Amino acid sequence: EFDQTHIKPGQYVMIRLPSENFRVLQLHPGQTVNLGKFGSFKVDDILNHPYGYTYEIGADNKLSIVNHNYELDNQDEPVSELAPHENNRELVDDSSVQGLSMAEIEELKKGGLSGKQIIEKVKTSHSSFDKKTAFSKEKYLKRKQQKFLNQFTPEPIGSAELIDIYLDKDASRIQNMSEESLALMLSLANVRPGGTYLVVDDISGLLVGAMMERMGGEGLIVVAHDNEHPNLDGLRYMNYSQGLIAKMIKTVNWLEFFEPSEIEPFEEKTTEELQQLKSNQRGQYYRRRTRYNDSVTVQNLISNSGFDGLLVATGLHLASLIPRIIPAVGGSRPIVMFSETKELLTETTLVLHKDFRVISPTILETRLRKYQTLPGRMHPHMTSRGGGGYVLWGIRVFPDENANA
Amino acid sequence: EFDQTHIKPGQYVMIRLPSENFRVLQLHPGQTVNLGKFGSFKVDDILNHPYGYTYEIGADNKLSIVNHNYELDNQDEPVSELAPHENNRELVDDSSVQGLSMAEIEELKKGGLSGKQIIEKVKTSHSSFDKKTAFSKEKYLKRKQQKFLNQFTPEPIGSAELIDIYLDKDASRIQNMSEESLALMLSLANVRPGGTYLVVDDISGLLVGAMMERMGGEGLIVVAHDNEHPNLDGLRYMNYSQGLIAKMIKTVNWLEFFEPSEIEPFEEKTTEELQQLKSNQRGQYYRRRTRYNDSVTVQNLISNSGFDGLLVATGLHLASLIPRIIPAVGGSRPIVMFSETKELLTETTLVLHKDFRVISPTILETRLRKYQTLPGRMHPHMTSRGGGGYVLWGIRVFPDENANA
Amino acid sequence: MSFLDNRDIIQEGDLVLAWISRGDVKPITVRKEQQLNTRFGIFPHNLIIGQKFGNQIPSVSGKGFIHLVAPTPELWTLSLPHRTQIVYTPDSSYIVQRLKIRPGSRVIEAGTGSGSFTHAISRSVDKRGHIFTYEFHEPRFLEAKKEIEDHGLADIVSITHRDVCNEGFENPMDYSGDMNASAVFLDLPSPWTAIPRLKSCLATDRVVSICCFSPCMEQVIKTVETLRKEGFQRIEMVEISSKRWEGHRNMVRNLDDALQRLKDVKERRLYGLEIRKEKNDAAKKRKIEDSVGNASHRDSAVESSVSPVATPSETTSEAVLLESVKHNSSQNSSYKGYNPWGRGLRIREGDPNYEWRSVSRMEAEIKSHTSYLTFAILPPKFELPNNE
Amino acid sequence: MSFLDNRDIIQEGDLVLAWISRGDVKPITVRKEQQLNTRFGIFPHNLIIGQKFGNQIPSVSGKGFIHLVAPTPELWTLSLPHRTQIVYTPDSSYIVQRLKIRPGSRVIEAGTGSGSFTHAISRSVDKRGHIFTYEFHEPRFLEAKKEIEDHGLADIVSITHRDVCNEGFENPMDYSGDMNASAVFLDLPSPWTAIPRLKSCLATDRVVSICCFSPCMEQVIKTVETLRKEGFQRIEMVEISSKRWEGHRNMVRNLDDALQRLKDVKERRLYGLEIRKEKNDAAKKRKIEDSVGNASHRDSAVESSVSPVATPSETTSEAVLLESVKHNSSQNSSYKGYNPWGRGLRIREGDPNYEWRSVSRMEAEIKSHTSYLTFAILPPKFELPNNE
Repeated sequence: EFDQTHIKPGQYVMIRLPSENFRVLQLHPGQTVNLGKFGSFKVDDILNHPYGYTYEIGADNKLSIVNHNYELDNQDEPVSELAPHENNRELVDDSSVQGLSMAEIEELKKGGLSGKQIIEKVKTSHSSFDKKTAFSKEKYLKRKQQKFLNQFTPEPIGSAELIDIYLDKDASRIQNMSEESLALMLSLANVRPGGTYLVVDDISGLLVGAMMERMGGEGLIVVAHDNEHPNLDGLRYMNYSQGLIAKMIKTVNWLEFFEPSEIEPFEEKTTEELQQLKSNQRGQYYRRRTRYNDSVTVQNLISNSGFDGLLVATGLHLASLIPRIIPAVGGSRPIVMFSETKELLTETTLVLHKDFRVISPTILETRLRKYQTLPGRMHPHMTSRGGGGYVLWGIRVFPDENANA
Repeated sequence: EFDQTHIKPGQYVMIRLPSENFRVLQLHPGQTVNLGKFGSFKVDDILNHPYGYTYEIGADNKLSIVNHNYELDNQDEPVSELAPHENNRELVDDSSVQGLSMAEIEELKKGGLSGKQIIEKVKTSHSSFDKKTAFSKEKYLKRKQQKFLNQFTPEPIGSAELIDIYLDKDASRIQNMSEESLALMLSLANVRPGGTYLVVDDISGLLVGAMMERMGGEGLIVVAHDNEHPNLDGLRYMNYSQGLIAKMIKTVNWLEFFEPSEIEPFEEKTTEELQQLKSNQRGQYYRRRTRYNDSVTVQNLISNSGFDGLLVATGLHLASLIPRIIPAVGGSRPIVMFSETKELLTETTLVLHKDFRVISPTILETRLRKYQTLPGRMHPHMTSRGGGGYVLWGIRVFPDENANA
Repeated sequence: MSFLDNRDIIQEGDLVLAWISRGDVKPITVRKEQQLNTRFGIFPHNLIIGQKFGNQIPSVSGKGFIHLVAPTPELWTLSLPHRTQIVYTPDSSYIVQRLKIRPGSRVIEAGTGSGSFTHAISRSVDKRGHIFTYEFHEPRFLEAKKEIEDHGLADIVSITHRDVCNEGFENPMDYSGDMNASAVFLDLPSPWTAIPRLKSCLATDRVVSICCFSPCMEQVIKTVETLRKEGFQRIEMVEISSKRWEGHRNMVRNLDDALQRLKDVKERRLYGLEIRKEKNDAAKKRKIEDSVGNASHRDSAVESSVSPVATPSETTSEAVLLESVKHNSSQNSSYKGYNPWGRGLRIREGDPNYEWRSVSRMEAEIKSHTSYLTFAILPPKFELPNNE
Repeated sequence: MSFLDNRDIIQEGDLVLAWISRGDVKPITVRKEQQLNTRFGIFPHNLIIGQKFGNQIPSVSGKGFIHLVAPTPELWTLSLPHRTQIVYTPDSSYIVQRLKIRPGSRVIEAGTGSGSFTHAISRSVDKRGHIFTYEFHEPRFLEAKKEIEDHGLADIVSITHRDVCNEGFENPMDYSGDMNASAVFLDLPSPWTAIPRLKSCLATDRVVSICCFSPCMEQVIKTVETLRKEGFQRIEMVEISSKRWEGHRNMVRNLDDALQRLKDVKERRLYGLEIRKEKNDAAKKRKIEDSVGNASHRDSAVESSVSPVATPSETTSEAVLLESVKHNSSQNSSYKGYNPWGRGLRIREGDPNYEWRSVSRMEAEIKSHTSYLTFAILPPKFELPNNE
């Protein structure tokens, strides 16, 4: 179930391309996948392989496993020196100096030349290539490589990849949450196998999916939501079985959460009564019984402060929501919530400061900064995505009534 | 007036010490300055020198100019390699291995040993010194150097040093403003020689002082304030003459600003009338006339949108203040304000968005990050001061009445 | 209009920034016979002449407006989004501050690049000071030279076409006399080759400040090494990070509203089921999609789970239902259930029918790195007898 | 209580964090006969046994309280402010995420350091996984080993006293069998010497992830070089910056209040002057200090400029004045003028008599750098015939 080491039929996978773009695919045996300008491949050719190989698509869509993807051909050449006069002084950069047209290059590709061979051809046909500085040479090659290397790498879809998928598609569906903010939440909330967590996930199931990764099939996630059903759309990419989802996730809407009387009553039938039912009625009975039992389980957790942690990423107003769900959380257990904007968490900490049931409410901001690691040219990326969100962390306690008088 | 290149009698100066602390002194000829454990020196020994020399205090408080302050003795040794096993494995670091007591060191200092000589002694008497890694050796030496080098560097006090002074003393007096935020304000507000600016400076005169640096004696700064007199305490450190201050700075309190009728009327006297006055009455008359003329000047600027820029760092509520002073600012002139917290500027931009007299109101956050530049050990400082503030920048325009209907 | 005066009225020949939006600022030199074409229409220059700087004016067709903005170094930089080698305002403002560039300062700059930093410092040095700027790339040199002249900066800026790393800084074009620079800004790929060539051009009677602007860490390492060797002191490397924020309003979605809505949904579902029962399930039941494992994205899970059960137009008895829950609704027509936050409607940010919180949002793409800034000073030469 | 269970009630032998304040968290192992001494008084352990985790309890004297908090890796790290080699939560949480450390993961860590990261990952690997950690510094090794045992982690953590850079990772203490690690975390001064020694300890049937944690850029440069040479792919170096914010309230000082106050001051000054005139200037005029050039700092310029003119106690006629402006005042006794923002008074943040705005403030000192994080992966070994 949790072995995401090998590619299995029917799974969703992420296909990383040299351009640093990706595709998300469900792999059906027998099918052929078309990667556009990168070529096509047969699903059967990668099924049951371990994840993480990099394939090059050759002539006739044959795949070969290659070693150095995303790396520079000339990495062993000494380009780490920025010689003083490698400064493009005389270089005029217009398209006329590029010896090969795109059409010609496409021809070469169809002719079965490998990406490396094409890049070699591009180099030799580029009339001012030798005038370029080592720096711009490398940039140029990297750019070409991204265009011409018919390579791809299948990767399993975990929470990290789910973030990539949503940031690419529609970041608002995960409230622009960054991987570092998600990671911080999971650690601060002490998510681990066997725990029982109360979760508000209005971010397409990203939080729930990430927790399932960390819990390895053991423990319970109770998802509270403000619709008839929670929206956990993202989970499907993560290849969890319906059985595992049913075992680990229980759901409760806020009405049921706060007004248990709204839960539909359920009457246990005797064995005799059951035998009299038609088989489809019996199925319905069992489903209703499961639903009822789940409701009882959840209600017991709520009323007995039974949760080992509270994790919240919601569109609801936190400052009014959180104080009302604190009682469900066990003593000394973490309370962690996310917001895209700091102001909503500031408001919430000010509320919690006056409420002695949470100590040390703190807003944390965590931000990743990526570097370029080309030899001799180490520097942070020039641009990066803004946002990523903020995390509020506190610990649920039972105040002594004499302490805060 | 603006020549801050040489040390002159009566000036305030900043004395930087190797510990990276500093002292602020007013230099009076004939006096002796006591720098505590770093020794003493005679003011006359540095008067009329250019700023920027580093002096070492020798025996009998004699000064010698030295070259390499704040730099490491062993900078030319190849310590840039982090050899794999320089890792303090066997080093036990307790005080017993330090061969010289602080008392013994003080004795050496009194004996007239130079800082370098003392450090040499400390090194040889430190029993586990040779076991230290190159890294910790250097750290150790640096630390010792800071303690024992009797060196100091006099520097002129400009806006940068004024920030250091207040951050050291009481950061709230300058609303925790960082040098980078101040610099950003000055640039965005287009402060330059000959300009006429409206300024709200509730940060001890830091903003006004910094503007005077940039204006080089030309132009006008009108300081609006909410007391009977503005608090521009910090200006005195910057060694501006009273004449220059009187020439460049006019003040107006908010009551006079908004209700010109509150300005005390003034009646011009004829030459004959003046001759009849006693000399102290005449002096008073001229002072009152100056004050009145200043008021008229300021009122004309206010009512004719005569200001070339608005710079604000105040404790007043920006969202209600700014819309009321916009009319005083000329067309296409910048409006720049500072706040320690972003929320107050957010509120203000939301007000300005609905007010079409300011385009492109934007909140900017600028933060400095300092690096350690020891050879082979380049990294950002491990800790740094939080805060520094935020800047709101917009451009004053005259909206077309048909445009925003 | 040059960069160095403060006029109010636009004259022929003035440089004016036509402000269409923050990301779309067009610099124009106003000429009677010319016109500016934008997606908001045509703006003839002769209608611009005589306007006040800051005025908002309509296009000929009246379908759009621009603001007429006077250039400043910062706005000029903003209007150059597609040029390379721009020193942006958060960096340039700090460099000006740290190099203590003030009226009277004499500054060396290499390379000139886009001229953005040249403009920034020309505002500060005043006619009492001077700027010596060097550019080795001929097309860029020519462009910058023209701009300096057009912008009225030629008196205070000497620009030289030269590779300072090889040829040094002495004897700049159009300038005779001692350079005596007190501030140096090097934006070069290899500042360590230029630094040793500086000395003869620097003032010796005062502290000289230098800033080297390099994107890569390896450049910094070499620069620091060279600065040490050349006797510079107080070497400090810093980075300026800057972010832009915008004010927004975030709708408050109260838990009580959510509870009310869930009650309403439930009520309507039960009511709908009853009606249906009466009608013997005449209407076909649409399958409620399982929200987990559903391949298509939905804006909100609620529409798909609610609508199959009680669509207003489905039965005539809906009218009764509609009445019975109408008191919850703020929209009278086509009632789709209690909708406290206007889901599915186009709500203007800040709509007074809803409750809002002020929040700030970062720009979508931030400039996470420009360059490392290495500062140092050179103390004055020792001219005095050593006191010892 | 170990780090791996979820009990509610404190038992003898449990590790409990006595939470005095955020900056003062004392780990105690509860023993019947012992007691905890704090500045808030004495807390005997036998009164702690049987309490619920999360309870707030008073000291014996009742003059202070502590909260009884269960340890988590994050809180444990917080309680170790004075140890070196701590991997703080913003870094460690991201590393766990990036290295995909999950139940069943087999992780190599060197060095163990303070054990903070060991604790963080021991929560995640579960009994299905394993941690191999190495520490070369003997005192640190012994301390960490004891802690791992005391905290109930010995089953899943093998700690070895060894210099992995020289001696490699094979055959860890207390562990026989294949290591087959799928994740590696190196917090060593020279990771490039350890990386080539890893291969025989790594899983070959799956992707292996590595993270090298180094404070200096030069270390990163060497590490990246070595990772390339050793066949690692997708090399990426990142930095995690993190800030802590606190909610506060900022008083709203309205311009209208300022105007009213200035009017009040003026009125009172004129009134005072009149009274004085009548009294023939009997009271000595104190010199109004010139605010510029005044050597002493003042909290607010107003006190010194107002009070010399009209101090309430100065004349009997003040009573009249006092009455005439009383309507402006919220403080009836010892009226010192219209004081809308409570200057000179001790105002509690959020006092409902004043208007406030919610704001957030950064901590005074931020951790601006911990280390650079260099990530890379090693793809599975090729076991399949090449398709070509």
